[in-house]
Order: sequence, then structure tokens, then C-alpha cells
Amino acid sequence: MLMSVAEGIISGIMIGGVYSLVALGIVVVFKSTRVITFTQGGLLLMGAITGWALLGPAGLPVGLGVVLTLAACAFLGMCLDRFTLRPIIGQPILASIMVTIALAWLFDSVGTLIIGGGLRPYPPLLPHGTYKWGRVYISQSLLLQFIIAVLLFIAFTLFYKYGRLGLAMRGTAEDHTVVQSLGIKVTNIFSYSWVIAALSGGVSGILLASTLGATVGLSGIGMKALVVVLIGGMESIPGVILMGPIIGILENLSIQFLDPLVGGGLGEVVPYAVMLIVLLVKPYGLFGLKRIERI
Amino acid sequence: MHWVPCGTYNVNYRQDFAIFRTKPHWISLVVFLLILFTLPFYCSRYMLALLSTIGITIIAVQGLGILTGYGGQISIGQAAFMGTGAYLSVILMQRFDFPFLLALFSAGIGSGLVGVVFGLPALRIKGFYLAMSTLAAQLILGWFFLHLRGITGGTEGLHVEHASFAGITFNTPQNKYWLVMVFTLLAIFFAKNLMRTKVGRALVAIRDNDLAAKVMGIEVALYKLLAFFISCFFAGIAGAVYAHYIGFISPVQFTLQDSILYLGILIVGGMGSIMGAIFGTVFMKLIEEFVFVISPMLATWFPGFGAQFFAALSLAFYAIIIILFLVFEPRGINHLWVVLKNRYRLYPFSH
Amino acid sequence: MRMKMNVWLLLLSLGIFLAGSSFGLFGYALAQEKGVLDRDPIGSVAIFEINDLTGPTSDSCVPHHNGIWDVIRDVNEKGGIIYSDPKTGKKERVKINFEWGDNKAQAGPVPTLYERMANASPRPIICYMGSSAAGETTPPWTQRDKIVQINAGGGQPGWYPPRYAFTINSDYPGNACTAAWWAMKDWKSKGHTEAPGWAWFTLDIPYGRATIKPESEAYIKSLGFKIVGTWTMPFVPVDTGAQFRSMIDAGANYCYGNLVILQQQKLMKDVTMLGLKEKIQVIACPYGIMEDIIKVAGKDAEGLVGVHNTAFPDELDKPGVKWAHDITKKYKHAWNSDSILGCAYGKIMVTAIKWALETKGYPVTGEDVYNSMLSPDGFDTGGLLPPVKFTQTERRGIWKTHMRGVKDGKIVRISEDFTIPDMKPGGPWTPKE
Amino acid sequence: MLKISNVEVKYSNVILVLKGVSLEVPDEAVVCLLGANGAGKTTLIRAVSGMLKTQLGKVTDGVIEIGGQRVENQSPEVIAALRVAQVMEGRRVLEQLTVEENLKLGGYIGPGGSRLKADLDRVYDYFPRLWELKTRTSGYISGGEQQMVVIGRALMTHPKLMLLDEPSLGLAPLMVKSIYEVLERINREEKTSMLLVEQNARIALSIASYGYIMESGRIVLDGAAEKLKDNEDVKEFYLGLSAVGKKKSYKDVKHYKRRKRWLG
Repeated sequence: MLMSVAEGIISGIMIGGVYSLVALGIVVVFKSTRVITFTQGGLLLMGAITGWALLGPAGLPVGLGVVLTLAACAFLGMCLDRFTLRPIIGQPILASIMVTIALAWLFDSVGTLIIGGGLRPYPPLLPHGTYKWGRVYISQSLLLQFIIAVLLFIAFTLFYKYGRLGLAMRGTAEDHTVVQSLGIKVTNIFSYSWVIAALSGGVSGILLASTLGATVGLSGIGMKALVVVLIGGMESIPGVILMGPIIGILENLSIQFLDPLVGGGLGEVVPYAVMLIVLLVKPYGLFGLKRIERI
Repeated sequence: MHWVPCGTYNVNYRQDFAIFRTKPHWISLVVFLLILFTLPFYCSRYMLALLSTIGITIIAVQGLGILTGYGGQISIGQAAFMGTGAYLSVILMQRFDFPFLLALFSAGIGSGLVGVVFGLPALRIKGFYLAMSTLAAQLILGWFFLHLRGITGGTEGLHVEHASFAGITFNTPQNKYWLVMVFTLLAIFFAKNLMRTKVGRALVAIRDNDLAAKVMGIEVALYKLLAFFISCFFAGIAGAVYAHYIGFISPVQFTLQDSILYLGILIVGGMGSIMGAIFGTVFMKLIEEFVFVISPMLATWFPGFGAQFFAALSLAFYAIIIILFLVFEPRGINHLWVVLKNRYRLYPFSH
Repeated sequence: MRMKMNVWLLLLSLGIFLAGSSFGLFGYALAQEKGVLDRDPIGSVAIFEINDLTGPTSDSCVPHHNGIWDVIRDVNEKGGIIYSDPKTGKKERVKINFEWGDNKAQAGPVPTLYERMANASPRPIICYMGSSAAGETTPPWTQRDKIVQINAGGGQPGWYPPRYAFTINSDYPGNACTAAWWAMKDWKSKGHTEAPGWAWFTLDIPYGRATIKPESEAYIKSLGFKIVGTWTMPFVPVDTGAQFRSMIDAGANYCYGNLVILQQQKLMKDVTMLGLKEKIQVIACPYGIMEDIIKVAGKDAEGLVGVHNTAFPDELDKPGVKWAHDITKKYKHAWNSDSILGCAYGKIMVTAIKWALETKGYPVTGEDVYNSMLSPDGFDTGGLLPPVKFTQTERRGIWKTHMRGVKDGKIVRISEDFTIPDMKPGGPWTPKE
Repeated sequence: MLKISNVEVKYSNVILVLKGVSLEVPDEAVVCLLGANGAGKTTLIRAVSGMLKTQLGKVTDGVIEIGGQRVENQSPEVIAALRVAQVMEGRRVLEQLTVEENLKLGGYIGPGGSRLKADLDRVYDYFPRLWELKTRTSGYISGGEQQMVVIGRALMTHPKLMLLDEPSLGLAPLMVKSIYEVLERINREEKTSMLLVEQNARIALSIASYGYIMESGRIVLDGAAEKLKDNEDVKEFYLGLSAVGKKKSYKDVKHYKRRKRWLG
């Protein structure tokens, strides 16, 4: 019993690492543009599919393939910002929600156009073994994904704390007008944050697809990442990196201990239920900044 | 700017409040209703099915329009509330022998109450956060549809007896169409009038600025929940009518994608207008049908691509249309219609 | 002058008309002499299909669609359905009109899709519902419109009570019974005596849950299993360790689920990675043990077993399989167990129409096709499927299933045929209250 | 440095806010722009800095030249690249950022690296108080300190021209005094020209060499600072003194007459 709780917690942390990885992109976009993106899953899917196309049928070496995939993702992120999100700056929040949802749909159907409904095998990129301590197993690929998530988290934190662009992004998040008056092109900052989001989508897409295969359903993970972001607090990278594993653990434990009692399905619902409760108790997430509204 | 037909002056409040002001208005209304209700006599069953699904969608979208378009509360859960209504009406009729109309009405009320429960977060949050909490409602309600097997039939769903009242059994495509249309018209009428009452104006005030509305003495909390109730009431009615139209309900009929589509319809049609919801629904449904008709043709002409290539187009079409509208005409089709109408009214003078 | 001109024109056109028609008559007479192929088809019959061409189950639905389409295209290219007319005894042929629609695994578009295609001209007489959503919704309608309906899945309640809906598949609960039957044999052959544990995997959609029925659970219990619970598979599983751990803690030795390859391969990868292959045996449904599983799971697929009911793609010595293979290759589609099923659906629909034509003559109605579906001889698919036969009370065509397993990178047959029990609601296995 | 001639600004293509304004800021000079609320001073500043677009405004006529280059309706980035720094009304610090980060962001378009360090030191030299506060979140420091941050941030770009919108607004008199001392020093040491928009005419005229007075979107009076200080109207309306140095009397009929002349 205790052992399986431990197992559940450890593999939950690992799964949560994946959620955090996907969620990073959402936070990056939100931090500078105040747009909550439902598209992150779609970007992930595009990363996975581009990676598949370059590594599989095109047969490029792994390094080159990954670099090209990331470049394609960056370009996609830029186009996304330029052609869909920039024109709707200033419209109500529903507009940005719907545009990002519509983009997610678009990516889903583009994914279907390219690879159909099936599953495309990926060349093995990550090690495929396990570590074990007693009964506790850790999959090496999940561990590696988790480590990459943590590294990216550290990189992002440093970037925001000390990087010039990171500073500009934080400034932009706060006050567009001031940042403009300082000679910073706000629209460029938006573009950069979309590029970064697309890059992180590409990375998570390749990582996920390498263990799972490229399939259109991958985009569904974006939704769960959104839950993680929301519970953690929209602009908080630490919140996200903390909440991802917590959601993973919750999910795992509810699958292990509640699912047999109710006939399954709770793993998918519990994160949302938790989110609902958190929203009721702490509306701006556990680590979010409360915005003061004035009339 | 909303122009009144030339030469029409309102001399008393009754005239000022009238929806239909002039004789041509009334005549066109009567002609429209006449055409609408005699369609089954000379229309194909396909047309009737199309119009019936459009009618049901209009009821649900009208409800969402009250919540989102007027009240400013974003909801990504309308399909689940519709499902609640559908299940409630069927269960009430099958297990408790409710007559059809009573079951329908109770389903609306029940669905509205469920909506209020999930609308509670709206008291503390708004915008995107609310969107996410209604999304949670969608998933949680969906889980209940699927897992309360004893009541909802689980994945096997429920078979629905034909609705009947006043001695008519609604079992043919024709009279099912009439049933749907009656409720669609009622819903439109109700929505139109609701927006002209105190409630409607309060909702608009809350949408524009809820703090300001509060200062003006509007019970924001009450009205937000009321908006949720009304919206979900509409959804519940739509669901109940849908259940009796289609004759079978299962969890796959009330999905997240439908909920999002309803929002998309609202945007394409034009937020915050009764006509917008109607235009949007008709437009989007026609687009869907268009893709359904052309994709087999395209697949025949270009056999190299395979069937799912063209099948995937319909989602892409939806996505592109929603994006195009948001980018180029965020006020939706309704705005184009208003512009056209005013052009016509002012013709030949430009202003 | 003008008047004269008109007269000339009239005469000229009359001449052309006479010449043309006599030429036509001559040609017609000539054609009568030659075979049926030189004559125009006597008419056309219509088939339509509503299928999940996009969405979570599309990777098996698309090959089915392709199979049906290929068969129909092939028949049309060879001149249509050729039959001997019961009244004149002459050979005639009819073309097939084929319409399809994608309902995206959702029920929303079904009514309009159905009404449009069911009311087309000529009036369809048979339809194929590859989508669970459509298969469940439409049986009352097809009964009303007298259109024979063929369902892909064996899980829909559409075929009970008997209506115009048929299924050419072993039903999903029946598949689970096959799996349990094999598992029990396997359990005993390993020398165990205690009761093994049975766990369900499901997807939270009708297809995924259709296998878990009171009937199938009763049967599995009667074999001596104890059913330990139900675990859900997310559509995109990041890690299924939690499910496996929980299952094993609950005492499961075998797990079975209606999963498609996407989930099945992840299960196999995880169960290998966690080193649990000795502890728990994963059993797949027919859609989980297609050839692709080896491509995507590689070595990890080793040891997977699954229920099946079609022929193997490499059994080209069977005439039906050879025929299906040639057709699939002709239209450049992938060749696997799914294509076999697709071609089988197509073949059965075409055969049913042909029989109806031969007993009734053109034009045929859905009712005629319905009667020929109930032909006492059943359908011979040339080895594609086990014998397919329907009766007045039974709409499931297939009763024989077998088990397959992945061994050394190939899918091989690992059991003899098994006759699945009757899983009908209210049938022998329905628990008495 | 800055030359504005006959500029006309409309908001939303309808509301005419500036009606043919001409103004000049010579190199290395401090020029002040006085006027009541709603006179159009902020609009003028926005027209120069390119910030009109976000307010749906547009320069519809006239010429704005910065260092000889025409810049009307240019984007703010282009104008900032000409080393024009703007200090917006209302102490717009980026509240979530620390003081130093605010300053660094000011140097964003600069070369960065060691130059950035030197620029920071220069700002700390002008405002020693900021050195003590540099790691503090700028939302939590006092109003005067925030004003220092904003001016310091503007200074980070080595501006040739500074546009200051009401730097004294809402500050304690002592703080105003010290800020103006620094401004004067900046002008002296950095050779930065300044366009100073103020309601506090007394303090503005104390450092400015030339002044303009604006009413209802027009320049109604201009002249050297000394001359303006002596102008009776200015004294009465902006310095709060009547012609004879007494409190103004509402019975003074001339009050209206003079005002009318300005408006004409």
C-alpha cells in the first residue's frame, strides 16, 4: 500500500513534469501578451509532426532534425502572432480565447491532413529503460523529460530575471505604453514570446512523441497544461513547475485508489475538479498575482 | 446606429416598445411564419432535418448569447448543460411518467439550477478563469453522463419515446420539425423580450463593467447567477427538444467541441444580438453541410489524398472562419446585416 | 425566303433524327447479341456510409472506409453488379452510387448526414455505419425508411431488438468472452489453481466501454475469474504505470480493453518498461492487435495477445483474401487486417444487393435487401471472415473468433476457433435480478 | 532640436484637439509649456513622442521635426531611436519590477554591456537615493522616488531631448524642488534639451529659458521666461498674482476680457 503510494507519487511527479513543460509555453505567452493560449497543444502537435516528418520519412540525423523542427516551430509561432493574434489586440478577452481555440482546431485538422488519424512511430530518441529501487520503477524517458522540464524552468527563470529580452517581456506584461515610450517595439516582444512558446511546444512535442508516437490526440495535453497553469497562477513559472507534479500525483493517486471504486475515468476529471475548487478559494491561482481593478 | 423606418413615429409607449412596428413588418412576419410552418409540405426530409438541427442549435446559442453576449460571462460548457436537460427530460418521462411538456420545463429548470452551481465561481472570477471553470463543468458533467450508468445508461445511452401532447405523437420528420420550430420561435421571442427588460439591461451593465454596475445598485451576484440560470435553462430546453427530436441520447452528443462551436457561432453571428445567434447558427451549419457535401466529391476527384484528408477540412473550415471573423469583422454577420439594412433604409441618401 | 429556310432545317433535322435513331436501334440490336457489358446498365443502386473518418477512432475506421470504397469502385469498373434477371432470365447490370459522410465521431452531424444520404435519388437500400455514434442513433430510422444498416462495431445495441441493423463482426462483449476463455486456458496451463483476476481497461467513449456488459461480466465470472475493477485509459496516455500498479494491487492477472493501437502500444511499452510482463497479461481487442502495433511498439509488442475474427493478411491462398488484397493494392491502400474487414463489409453489401436483384429484379427496395440478408445459407466471404449468417432474431453475423499473439515480430494465431456465447440483453447470460 | 509648426491633431478623425500649434525647442535649451487642464499639452507631447496612435489620434496637418528629421505620425520606437525620452504623466513606473530593472529597461535600446553599467552609475549619481533603493520593487516606493525612477529611466538612453509631462504633479514641494534641481543639472551637464509641460508655472519658469502658454489647443502666448514672468496675464492666471501683486479679485471685469482675447 505504502509502496504503491510512493510509486504513484514518483511517477506522478514525472508525468507532471511533462505537464509543466507544456505549461511553460502558456505562461510565457501570458506573461507578455496577457493572452491565454489554448493553442499550446496544437503547437506541441505541430512540433511532434514536423519532427516525425524530418526524422522519419525524410531520414535526417537526429540533431539536425530536431534543430530544423525547432526552427519550423519558431517560424510558426511568429506567423501565429503576426497573422492571427496581432490583429485582435484590443478586442475583448473572448476574442483571444476563441482565436487560440480556433487555431488549436486548425492545427488538429492540419495534423489530420498530414498524418491522418493514426499513429506514426518515432525513431527512439530517449533511453528506454527503467531505474528501480525496490518496487519503485522510474522510466528513464519520463525522468529525462522531467529533467529537461526542470532545466528549461531554470533557464526561463534566469532569462526572465537577468536577460534583456526577459526584462523587456516583464515590462511589456505590465505596461505597454511605458515600454513603447522607452523605444521597445511591443509587437516584437509579442512575437518573441510566441516564438518562445512555439519552441517550448516543439521541444515538448518531440519529447512526448518520441515515447508515444506522433498522433493528432497529442494536442489534448495542452488542455491539461492549461489546468496546471491556472492552478499555479497565470504568470508564475515557479507555480507551474510546482503544480505540474502535484496535478500528476493527484491524477495518479486518483487512478490508483479511486478509479476501482467508481468504474474509472477520474484521472481525467480530478484535475478539473481541483481547478474548480482552487478557483473558488483562490481565484487567481495559488501563486498568481492579484490584479486590483478600478472603476 | 439603429434607424427606424422612415415616417414611423412613436406616439405612445406601446408603439415605442413594439418589436414589429409597421404594417410591412407584420406582413413579412406572417409570411415568414407561414412559409416556416408549411415547409414540411413541400420540402425534402433532408431540408427538414437541417432546419430542425439549426432550430435546436439556435435555442442553445440564444441561451449562450444571453450569458456571454449580453452578460459577458464566458461559458465553455453549454453542450454539457444541454446534455443535462436532455437526460433530465428523458429520465423524468421514463422513470416518473412526467407528461412531455412538464418534463421539458422541469429539464429546463433543472439544467438551469445545475448551471447556477457551476456559475458560482463567476461571483469571484471572470473572463478566462470563468471560461476554464465552465470547461471543468463540461468535463465533470460529461463524466456523470458516462458513469451514472444506472440512470443515464452509460455509453449505451437512452432511447427516447416519441414526445406527445394534445393528442399528437411527434414521430414523423414533419411534426418533429414543427415541434422544434415552435420551441425555437418561443426561445427567440423570449430572448428578445428578456433583453428589453430590467434583467437584460442589468446584464449589459454587468458585461460592460461589473464594478460600475455594482456601484449603480445592480445586484451583480444575483444577476450573474440569473444569467447562468437563464442560459442553462435555454440549454436545457434545447437538450430536451433535441433528445425528443433525435430519439436517442448518449454522452457523445454533448461534447466539448460542441460547446466551443456554440461560442464560435456566437462570434461569427455577432455577440449581443438576437439576430446574430440566428445568423451564426445558419451560417455555420450551412458551412458544415457544404463541407459534408463537397468532401466526398473532392475525394472522388483526388483519390490520392484519401477520405480523411477531406473529412478533416470541416474543422479547418470552422477554425478559419472563426479566425477570419475575429480579425476582420469582430461584430459578426449581424453587423453586416445592420449595415445593409441601414443602407437600404437610407437609400439613396448616404446619411 | 426565311420560310423556306425553316422548312429545310426541319427536313434536315428530321433526316438526322431518322438516321441517328436507326443507327441507335441497330447498335442496340447489336449490343443485345454481345455480352451484358456492352449494354448500358439497367439502373443504379445506392449505398451510403457514415463513418468516423476523423477523430479518436479514425485509424481503424479509415481503412474500413477505404475497403468498402475500393470494393465498390472495383465492382463499378467491372461493369457494376451483374445478375440474371428473375423475370426475363437475361443478364443485366446495375451500377452502384456510393455516398459517404464523416461524422467526426460525434452525434451532432448524424441527423442531417443521414437524412441527406437516405433520401437521395435513387433511394439507398443499404448503408454502413462505421461510427458508434451513428450506429446507435440510426436503427429506428433505418427501420422506418427500410434501409438495411450494417454496423461496424459489435457493441451497439442497435441490433437488438432485431431491426434493419446488422453487424458483421463479433460483438464487443463476445470478444471479451473469447479473451477470458483463452486466458482461463492459459492460466490453467501454467499450473495455477486459484482464481485469476480480470481487469478492464476502457476508453471513456461508447466504443471503449461497449465491451463491459453485465452479460460479459457474468460469463467471465462463470469461467472462474474474479473481476477486480475498471481502469480508464486517457486518449493520449503519458504514462500508464498508475493503472497497472493499481490493477496488480487489486489482484489482476489479465487485463482486457477495447483500445486502439495508440493506447495499446503505450500499454505494451509501459508494461515492458515496468517489468510487469510476467505479472499481468495484456489482451487486446481486434482493433488493438493490427499489424501496425509491431511497427510502432517494436520489440515491446512481444507477448501481446488479442482477439480476432478475420483472416490473416498473409493468407493469400484463401480466394477472398487474394481478391481483397488485389483490390486494395489496385487502389494503393495499405494492406492489413483492417483492410480485410473493410473489403468484407463491401463484399457483403454488394452480395446482399446482388441476391436481392436476382430474386426481385430491378428495381430493388431495402426490404428486398433485408430479405436477402436473412438468406438461410449465409454469406461466403471466401475466407475473409468466418461464416456470416443472420436469422430473424439474431443480427450478429459472426460467432467464431480466435486468439492471436505477437511472437518474434509477427502476429500469429495462438488458438483454435472459439464460439462466442450469446451476449444478447435478456439472453442466457443476462443476470437475473 | 525640436520644431513644431502648424500642427493639427485629431482624435478618432473627429475631435480636433490641436489647432495649428507651433513651438520650438532650441538645442540644449529648456522650454516650458504652460496651460490649464485640457488645453492639449499632453496631446502635444504625445504627438511628438509618437504615442498618439494608441489613443486613436493622428497628426493631420503640420510638421514636427526632431533634429531636422520629420517625424509626424511615426511610431514611438522610431522616435525613441532619435534619442527622445519621454517622462509620462503620473509616474508610470513598472510596478512589479525592481528599481534597477526599471532603469535597465530604459537602456534597452542602448548598447548594453559595460555601457549599461556606466549609465546606471550615472543615474545613481544624479539620484543617490535610487542607489539605496535599487533592489526594491518599485511599486512600493514613495511617489517622489518613483518620479526619480522615471526620470532616471529616461536618462538611461542619453536623450538629446526630454519630454517631461508634469513631473511635479502630486509631489511634496520639497521633492519638486529637488527634482527640478536635478533636471537643471541634467540640462547643464548632459546638454539635454527639454520640453517641460507643467501646471506649476512658477517652478517651470524658474529653469526654463523660454515659455509657451496653451489654451484650448492653441498657443496663445509665448516669450522668454523672464518676459513671461513679468506678463500680467501670466502672473494672474498661472502664478496666482494679480497685476499689483495682490490676490485676484473676482470683481475684476477685465479678467473676462483678457481671457477672451486669448481665446480669440
